[in-house]
Amino acid sequence: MDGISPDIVAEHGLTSEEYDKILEILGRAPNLTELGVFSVMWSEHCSYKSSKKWLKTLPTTGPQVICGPGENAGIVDIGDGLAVVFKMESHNHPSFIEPYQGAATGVGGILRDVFTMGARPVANMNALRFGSPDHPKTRHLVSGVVAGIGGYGNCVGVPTVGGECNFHSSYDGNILVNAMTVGIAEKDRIFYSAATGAGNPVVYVGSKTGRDGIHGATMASAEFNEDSEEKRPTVQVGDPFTEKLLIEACLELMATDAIVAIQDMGAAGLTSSSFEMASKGGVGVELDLDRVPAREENMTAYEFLLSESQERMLMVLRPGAEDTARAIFDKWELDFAVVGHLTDTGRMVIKMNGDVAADLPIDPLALASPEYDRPWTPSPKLAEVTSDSVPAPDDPLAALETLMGSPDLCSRRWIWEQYDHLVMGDTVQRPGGDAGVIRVQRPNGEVTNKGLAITTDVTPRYCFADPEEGAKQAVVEAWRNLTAVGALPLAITDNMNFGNPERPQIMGQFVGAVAGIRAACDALNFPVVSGNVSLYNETAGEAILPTPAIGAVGLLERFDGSVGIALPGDGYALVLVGETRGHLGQSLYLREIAGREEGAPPPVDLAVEKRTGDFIRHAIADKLIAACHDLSDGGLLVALAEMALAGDTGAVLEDVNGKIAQHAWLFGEDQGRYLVAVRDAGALVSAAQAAGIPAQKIGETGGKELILQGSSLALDALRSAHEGWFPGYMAAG
Amino acid sequence: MTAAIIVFPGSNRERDMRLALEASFGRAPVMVWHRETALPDVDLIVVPGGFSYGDYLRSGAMAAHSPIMREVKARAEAGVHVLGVCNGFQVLCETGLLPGALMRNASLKFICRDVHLRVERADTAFTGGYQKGDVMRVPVAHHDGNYFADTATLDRLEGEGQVAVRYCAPDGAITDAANPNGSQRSIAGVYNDRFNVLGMMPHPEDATHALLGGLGGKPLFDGMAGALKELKGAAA
Amino acid sequence: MKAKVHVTLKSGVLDPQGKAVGHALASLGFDGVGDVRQGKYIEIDLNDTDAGTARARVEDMCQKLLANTVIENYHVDIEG
Amino acid sequence: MKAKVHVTLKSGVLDPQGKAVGHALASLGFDGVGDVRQGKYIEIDLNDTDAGTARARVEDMCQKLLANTVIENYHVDIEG
Ligand SMILES: Nc1ncnc2c1ncn2[C@@H]1O[C@H](COP(=O)(O)OP(=O)(O)O)[C@@H](O)[C@H]1O
Ligand SMILES: [Mg+2]
Repeated sequence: MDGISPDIVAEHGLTSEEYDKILEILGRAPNLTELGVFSVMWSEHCSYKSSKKWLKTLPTTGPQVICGPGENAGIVDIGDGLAVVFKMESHNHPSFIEPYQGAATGVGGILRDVFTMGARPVANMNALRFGSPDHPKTRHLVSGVVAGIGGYGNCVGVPTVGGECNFHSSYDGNILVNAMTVGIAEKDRIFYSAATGAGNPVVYVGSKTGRDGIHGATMASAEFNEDSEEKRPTVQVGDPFTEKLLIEACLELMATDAIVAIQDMGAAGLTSSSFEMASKGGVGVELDLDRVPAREENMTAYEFLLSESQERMLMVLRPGAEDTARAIFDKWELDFAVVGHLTDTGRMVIKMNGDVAADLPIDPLALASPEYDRPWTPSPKLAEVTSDSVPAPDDPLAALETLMGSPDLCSRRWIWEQYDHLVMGDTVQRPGGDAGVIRVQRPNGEVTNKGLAITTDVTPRYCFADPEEGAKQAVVEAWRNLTAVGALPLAITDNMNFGNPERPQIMGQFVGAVAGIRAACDALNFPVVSGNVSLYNETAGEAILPTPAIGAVGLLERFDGSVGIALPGDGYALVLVGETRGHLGQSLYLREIAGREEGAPPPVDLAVEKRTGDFIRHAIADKLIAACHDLSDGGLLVALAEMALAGDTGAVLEDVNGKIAQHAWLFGEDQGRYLVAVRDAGALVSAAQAAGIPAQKIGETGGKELILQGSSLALDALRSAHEGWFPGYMAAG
Repeated sequence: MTAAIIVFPGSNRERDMRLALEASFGRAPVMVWHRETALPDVDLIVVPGGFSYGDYLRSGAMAAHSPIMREVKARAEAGVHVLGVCNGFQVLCETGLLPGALMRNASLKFICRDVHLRVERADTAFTGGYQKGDVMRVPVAHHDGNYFADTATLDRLEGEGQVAVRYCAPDGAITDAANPNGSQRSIAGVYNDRFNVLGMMPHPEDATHALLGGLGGKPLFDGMAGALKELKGAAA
Repeated sequence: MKAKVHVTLKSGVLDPQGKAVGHALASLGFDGVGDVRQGKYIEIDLNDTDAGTARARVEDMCQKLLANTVIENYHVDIEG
Repeated sequence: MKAKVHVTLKSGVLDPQGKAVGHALASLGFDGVGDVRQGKYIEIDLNDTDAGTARARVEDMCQKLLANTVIENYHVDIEG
């Protein structure tokens, strides 16, 4: 037996208490291979040891939910025998080290989570956070991450239909790359990971195994420090063409009855996939590593088990189905190997060169992983910022121009034009609106009339100021974005990006954010069906802003029923739906124009959100609304400007702010609001009033300028500010 | 009329193409797997967009040597109409059916957006749905669409009227700003010297539905359907 | 044996990648940088035993696949 | 002077490009082809006059831009 010193234990990211538990489970000391297996299985990334306690409190059920968290991705019923399968996942640390490959393999990983379940991936999204634009590394990271996401998604042929991107100095040393995939499956052909049937063959397919990313899973759970440059593991390189083959081959095999269970090899590769499959099915596994296709020579058992080589899957087949399966993988020119079989021992026995390299009980490893109730302190509430304490601009339209050309509000065209957002031919609404909208195709390619709306949202500065209110806001903004295109919001996936959970303030942010998500999901019948946690996003003790990114999916019974943000032309009335109070705390106006990052974020009234959104959705269905945009960052005037640019149509704003200070009226970020363009303002306003929802006409569309009390701003000038920042910034490097 | 679409393992716009062809031709095209060595009797062969074999070496390089492309080449030489879009254009150039090469975009970035194309001639079997000088709005989605040929070849292509479509401004003006990839002389698509083979970078198939990218590419498919039917009638 | 293949753009063919590299070097503050050209470098392990045959085979590979002779030149070295 | 730079993937790093080329050569009927690795080859014209300085500058360029040292090695030759 190898001598396992305390240093080796520590290098594997295990505490001495955790090591004692290993000794207790095994009744002996582990060998190095076994220790490696424990270390990845019990890493924060795989075991959710700090977050489990809190994640359990999220609402995960509803009549629409077919499968909630716990599987590779969440599944929601969309009628007509179809289901939507989706999840979001982070690849933060790898993307900081090698932005192109880190982001690319992030996309590859989340695609596999979705097609593993029998779904054809039909859309990708990405939620990105970078450091300050002034930080010397930012440009390089933006350029690599965007190219990597595009390089992978474009090649596999899945459209990237939206996402988000923010800059803030808290991400200088820890960028966030969260990728989401949405797929469509036939409801009666969904595949799960629970392995059953002692004797059934265990099959490995896809790329060969190399020494890629060994210890990636433990790295993802470790805080960066000065010498992480030295500890760099072998970086995983993505091979999107192989992934494309894997998608097609798996879907082809899934049309037969050969598969009992299937699981992609994600973080911690062969180890975590086989443990999870066995544990879920209550079986044992025997694997022979000599049969695993290897890319490199002399790989050890430790390396085989911990490798994170990409584009690999593990399957349990029905006995006798090997030949059917092999023929399909041969057709797609992918490696295929029977590497073991299921047993009834409840143990994982790993053989290599005729010896037993590891012999571990499955359930204690998979289920008895540590669960911590980490100490936490509630985040202090911040004072409200009153509008009279915030200076009004000399010229609101000039302030608008500044805002529209600021890093967080400018156009993301530079990003999304590098993504193929049209492949598959089903894109109804391209990036640039509130949500991406695609027409639903069946997994066999057949066209339907349904549409799916997809969005990702979170406003980290709100979450930092008040994690609970901020997380609530993230959920309602996602819900609003789906509503604004006319879709019925179905469910969410959450990607919780936080700092070091061993610090009580950070843990307090996490606990607060979970509470906010819970409250919002409950109130909106908007359950969490999948998610991912990324902790330890800190460098030298500086944590990122708490960033619970929400990915959400909504359904349009008819894809032709969606509306966009573009003003449709001259002669429409602009109606503001929802109540405006002029909340300037944590607003972009406060930060970008007044130079202050302060105060409480805008409060969320969940009942009002629900009532207002339901009203908007019905009005869209009733064809009362020609264009719609929810109000978020930058408030009313920014929303109007975005609608005007999208439709190349100007507008005249009326002076109707009443008692609210003009700058608070124009730039306040009160929640629960939508700006709509309608033919008949009277009809919409009275319908709103009947539903108890504030609504007022605030202007009219027309011309090529925005006009506000006699002063005006040409759309061309606004457009160059809005479109100019990103390409200008990237070219300046 | 029947069309065939060649499917490589990394093709990813074959479905988009199938839907567009089906809508204009009134029947579904035959999908032909890259390992096939024979083609059914068809009036049109389409090589669709995607990343044929991953395209890591050079776009279309490996596909040009696939068994099925030998057959496509023979058919083209026998006068069958062949359309290559995006990766299909790259494959046709690599195969030698079309002159020139497609290099990395001048920006070095993948680019996906709508462009405008000026139809340089409307008297071919591909462009009968347009008038000469018409401007169509269709998307591009490529990394290697920067058309290159040496000056002599370019002069010859222009002289023989083999330039099919050029990137232009919405009003038809040929400007550098309207060229998304730096292609020589704003070329977006070319014919072979017999005008039965057309290769183009933009995706007309993704602009054949009013709500899914608009109708800018629809006349191309309708025009092909009409012209090929006529040819078939004349031959019969 | 090992073949080392260089595939470079013909002179007269614009090289967007080389140009971008040159530009980036200048903006990083490297002065006195003239023309930059970027090509491919491919190493191939071969089980040939005769250098002459190996070279002929690799040149054939270049013609057929590794280079696009419309725009590229190639150069083969055989070692070992 | 002229610098010739080879940028190659570190050993152990997956090389999808090389893998694909190897596969394509096999399917074109070239037998006995083993491992294929693909890298970049960059030529840079420099107005340096001293080979030592030129080399130092180009190595700096490799570190900063030409190679991704997380996954790639580089090799610099100075000529002329
Ligand atoms: N990283 C990205 N990838 C693709 N699209 C993006 C990205 N970032 C932003 N977008 C798109 O830009 C538009 C504006 O984004 P955002 O301001 O976050 O929208 P909203 O305020 O409606 O949530 C959206 O259509 C979004 O999908
Ligand atoms: Mg929105």
